[in-house]
Amino acid sequence: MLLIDKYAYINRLNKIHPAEKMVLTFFLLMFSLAVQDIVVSISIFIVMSSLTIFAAKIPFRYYVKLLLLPVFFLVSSTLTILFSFAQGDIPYSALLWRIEIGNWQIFISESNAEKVISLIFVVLCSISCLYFLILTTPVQAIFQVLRKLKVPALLMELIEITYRFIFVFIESALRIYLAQQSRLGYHSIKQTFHSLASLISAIFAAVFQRARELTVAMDSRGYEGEILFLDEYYQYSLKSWGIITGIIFLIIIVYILFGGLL
Amino acid sequence: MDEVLFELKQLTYVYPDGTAALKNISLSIRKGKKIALLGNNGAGKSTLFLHLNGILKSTSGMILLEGKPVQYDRKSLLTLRKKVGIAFQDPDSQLISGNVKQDISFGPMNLGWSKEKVNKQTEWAMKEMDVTSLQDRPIHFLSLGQKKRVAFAGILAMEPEVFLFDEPTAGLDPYYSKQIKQVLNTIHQKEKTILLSTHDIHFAYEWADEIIVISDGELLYHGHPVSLFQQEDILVSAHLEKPWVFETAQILKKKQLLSAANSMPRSKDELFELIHSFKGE
Amino acid sequence: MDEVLFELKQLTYVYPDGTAALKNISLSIRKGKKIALLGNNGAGKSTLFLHLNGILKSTSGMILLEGKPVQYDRKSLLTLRKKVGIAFQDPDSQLISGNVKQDISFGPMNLGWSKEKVNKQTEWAMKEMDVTSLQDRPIHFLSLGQKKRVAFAGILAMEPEVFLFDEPTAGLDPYYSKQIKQVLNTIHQKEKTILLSTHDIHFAYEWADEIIVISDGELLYHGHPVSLFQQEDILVSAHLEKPWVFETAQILKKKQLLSAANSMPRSKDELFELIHSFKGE
Amino acid sequence: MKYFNFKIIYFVLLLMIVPTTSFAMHIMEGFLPLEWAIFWWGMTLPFLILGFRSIRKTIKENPEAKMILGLSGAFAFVLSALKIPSVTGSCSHPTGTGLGTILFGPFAMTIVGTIVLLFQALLLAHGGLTTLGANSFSMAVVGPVLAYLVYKGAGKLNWSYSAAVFLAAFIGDLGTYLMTSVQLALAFPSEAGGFFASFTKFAGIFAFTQLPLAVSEGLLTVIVMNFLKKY
Repeated sequence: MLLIDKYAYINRLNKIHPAEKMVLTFFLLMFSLAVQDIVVSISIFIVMSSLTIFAAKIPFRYYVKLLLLPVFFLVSSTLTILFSFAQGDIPYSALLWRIEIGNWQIFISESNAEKVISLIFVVLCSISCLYFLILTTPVQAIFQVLRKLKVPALLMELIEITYRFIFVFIESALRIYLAQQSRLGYHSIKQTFHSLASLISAIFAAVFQRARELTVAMDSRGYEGEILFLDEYYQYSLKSWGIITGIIFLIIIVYILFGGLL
Repeated sequence: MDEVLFELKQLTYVYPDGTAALKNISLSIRKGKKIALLGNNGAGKSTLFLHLNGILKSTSGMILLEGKPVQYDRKSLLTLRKKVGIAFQDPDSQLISGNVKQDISFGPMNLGWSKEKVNKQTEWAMKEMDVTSLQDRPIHFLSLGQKKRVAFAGILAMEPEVFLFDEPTAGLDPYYSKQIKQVLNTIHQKEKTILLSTHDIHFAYEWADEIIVISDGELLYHGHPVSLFQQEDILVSAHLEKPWVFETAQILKKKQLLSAANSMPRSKDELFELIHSFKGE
Repeated sequence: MDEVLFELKQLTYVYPDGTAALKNISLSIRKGKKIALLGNNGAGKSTLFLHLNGILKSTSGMILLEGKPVQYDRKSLLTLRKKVGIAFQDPDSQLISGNVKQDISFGPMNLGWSKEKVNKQTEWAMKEMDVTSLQDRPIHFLSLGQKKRVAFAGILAMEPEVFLFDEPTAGLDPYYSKQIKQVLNTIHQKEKTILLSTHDIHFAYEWADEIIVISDGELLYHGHPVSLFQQEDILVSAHLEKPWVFETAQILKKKQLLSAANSMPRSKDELFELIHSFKGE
Repeated sequence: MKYFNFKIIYFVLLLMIVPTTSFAMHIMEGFLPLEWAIFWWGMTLPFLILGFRSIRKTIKENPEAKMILGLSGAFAFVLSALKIPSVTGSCSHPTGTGLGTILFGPFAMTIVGTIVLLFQALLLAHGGLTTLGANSFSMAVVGPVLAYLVYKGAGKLNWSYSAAVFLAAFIGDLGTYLMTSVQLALAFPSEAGGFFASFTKFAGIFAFTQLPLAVSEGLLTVIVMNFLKKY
C-alpha cells in the first residue's frame, strides 16, 4: 500500500538500532545545510544513496523514482529564484542572460545561478539523507527513539494511533472508492466531487465509530490512560558506530580539503 | 442460453508491489448461468471480479466481452460497467450516503437516465429486494441483512446483465442468509448471469450450475459441482471440504443404505427425500 | 469443576436511546465450561459480553462474580478485567499499536507486571497462538486470520480465567476457521472457561458443553446442545436451524437406518462412525 | 500590461515542465537554509505547546477524545492523499486545512496537522524533517487560524453556511500558500527588489497550482459539510 513503509520493515538494515541511523541522518542533514557546499553535498549524496541501494538493498529503480518525486517543487522553485525581474536599469554587471521587454528586464545573474546550482545539490543531498532514514527505519522504531527522547507521552500516543489507523482508513477508502467506481461514480467532474465528498464523510463517520470501539477494547485490556508496551529490542553495535564515525570524519575531511572547490 | 458472455484468455495480474494475484487464467463464462467461485481468502477471487468490471486492467492476457476485447477508454468502461454490476462483501463500503432510496438511485443517476426513469428503476429495485418499506431510513440505521439487500438493490436498479457477488452471505446469520438466497433466485429468474464468490461450500454445491475453483491465483477447476467433489486432489490443494450432503450420500451409498443408482443429491431436501424413499437393496 | 463463576440475576440493560438490549436475564456460568451463545444479529450477545467485562453497567439486576457482586470502582474493574478477557469481532478495533509482539504486551503491561514477566507471558502467548514468526511485523501487514490470532494472543497473555469471543470465526475462510477452532481447544485445555458467540450452529453443536440462546434481549434457552435442538418451538422463535449432523441422524433413526438406542452424534465423525458400525435392526 | 505578458510567458514555460499531479505546498527537505529551518521551528513551537495544552485539557475531561484526535490524524492523512480534480482539469491533493479546522477547531488542528505532516514526510517522502517546522507553521498554524477566523466571521455576518464553509476552506488554502511564499521569499530574497520581489514571484508561481486547488477544495469542503450535517 505504502511502499516506503513496506521497505522500512523488510530492508536489510531494519534491525540496525534506529538511534544509529537517526544520528547519521541528522548529522549529515544539518552539516550539509550548514556548509551549503557542492562537494560536500555530492559526497553525502553518494554515501547515503550507496547505503540505501547496496547496504539496505532498496531496488535501484524504485529509489530513482523516489528521487524524481520532488522534481516539480524543485524545478518551479529554483526557476523562480533563478529569474529576476526589474524595472528600468539593472544594477548588476555579472549577468548570464538578459531580456528587455518594455521597461522591464528579466535576467539571470551569476550569483543567482550559483545559488541555484548549490541549492539543487544541497536538496539532492538532503533527500538522500531523508530517504535513507525512511527507507531503512520502521516508523515504529523511530517512535521508540522519540519516546526515549522524552517527547510527551500523550503526543506519542496520538502519533501511534494515527499511524495504526492510517492503514485501516486507507483500506476502507480504497474499498469505498472501488464500489463507487463500479457504480460509475467518477465519470464526470460533478459526480467525482459528489462521490469524493461522500467517501470523505464515510471515513469521518468511521472516526467516531472506531474511537468508541477502540476505547472499549482498550478498557477491556486494562488500559489506564497511557499506552504501554514492550520496547522492541535493538542492539547498539560497535561496528555501526565505527562506520558512522568513519562517514562523518570522511565528510568533514572532504569539506576541509575540497570545500568550495566547485 | 449457451452464448459466451466473458472469455478470459491467459489473464495475469501482478500488483504494483510484485505479487501475482492472477496467473494465466483462461475460462469462459456463459450467459444465464449461476456460477460459484470457490477459493480461500487471498486466492484472487476479488481481483478476478475487479477485472470483469474493468476496474483493474490485466498485466497480460485479455478479456473478451461478447467476443470483443474489453477497452479501457471512458466510454467503453461506461458500457462495461452498465453491463456488469458488482456487489461487494462489506455493504458498508458500498452504501455511504443518505437514505436507502438515495443510495439505490446513485448508480442509475450516474447512467445519465432521466429523473423519471431513475425513479422508476429505483422503485422497482426496492420492490424486488423487499426494501420499499425502508426507503426513507438512513443507511446507518439498517441491520447487516438489510444493508446487503439495499446494496443489491443498488446494483439491480442499474439493470446489469451480469451480477458479481462477493461473498453475499458472509457475516449473516442463517435467517438473513436464507433471505439472500431467495434474492439470488429472484435475480436469476430474470435470465441474468450470476457469478458469486463464497466460502459456503454447501450453498455453492446446492445452488450453482458451474463451480470455478481458484487457488493462489491459479484456476484449478471449472465445471459441474458434482464432479468437482469427486476429485480429491483438487479439494486438497484448494483446502476445500466436501459439502456434507455429498459426503453423507457417499457414505450411505458405500454402506448400501442408499441405492448406488441414485444420482448424487444436491441439497438437504434431496438427500432426505432419498433416505425416505430408500427400500433396501 | 462445577463451581459457579458468573451469576446473572435479572439483568436488564436499556441503551440511552431507550431500546432494551437485555431483558431480565438470569443465568449462571460455571467454571471450565465451553459455552456457545446463539442468537441473531442484534439479539444482545455483544451487550451481554460487555457486561461480563464490566464495560457496561446493567440498568437493573446484578452480576455476581464468584459469589460477590461486581463493583465498578477502578480497582475492582482492574481485577475483573484481569479475570475476564474479551476478543472482539473486528480485530482492527482491538489491536492498538506497534508490532505484533508489542501489541500483545499491551495488556500484560497494564497489569503492572515486571518487564521480565510481561516478556515471558508475551512469548508464551505468541507460541500458543502460533504467531511467534510474525512478532516483528506491524499490524497492518497481517491478514484477517493472522490479526484474529494476534488479538487472541493479546488476551491469552493476560491469563484470564474466562475468555469471551465475539464471533471468532466470522469473515474467515474454512482454512482459517479451522485454525481458530484449534486455538479454542488449546485455550480450553488450560481449564479456562470459554464463552463464544457464533452463527455457526454446526460448530456450536459439536463444540459446546452448553448452549445459551438469546433472542431479542431475552434468554430462551440454556442447557445441553442436544436437548436444544429437540425443542422445535425455541428453534422457530430464535430463527435457528438444526445442525445437519443432528437432523440427518434424526431422519436415519426414524427410518431405522440407525439404531434409536444410539446417543445423538455430535460431529460429522461421530455420525459417520455410527453409519459405519450400523448392522441393521 | 506588459508586465503581465511576461508572467504569462514565464508560466507557460513552467506549465510545460510541471506534471499534472502536484502535491500540496510542502517545502521539500533541504530547501531551507539551516537558520531558516530553525527559525520556523521556533515560530511553530509556541503554537504546538498551546495546541497541546488545549487538547490535554479536552482529553482530561473526555478520555475518548484522545482516540478521536488520533483517528482524526489518520483521517486527515488519508484525506490529503486523495486526488481531487482541479478546475483546470488536472488533479491535485487537498490540504484538508479548512475541513479539519471546521471539524476540530484551530488548536487541535495545530497538533493533528503537524502529525499529518510528519507522516507525509515519513511515509510519502513529501515535505521534510528539517522543513517540518516551516511547513507546520503555514499549514497547521496560519491556514487553520485564517480558516477559523473566516468561518466564524462569516457566521457573524449571517452569511449562508455554504458560503462560510467555502470561504474558510478557500482562504485557509490561500493563506497556507501565501505563507509558504513568504517563507521562501524570506529565505531567498531577490537581488532586485529583495523580499517583496521574491514574494511576488513565488506567490505568482504557486497561484497556478494553488488557486484552482483552493477553489476545488472549497467546493469539496462545502459538499462534505452538507453531507455531515445530515448525519
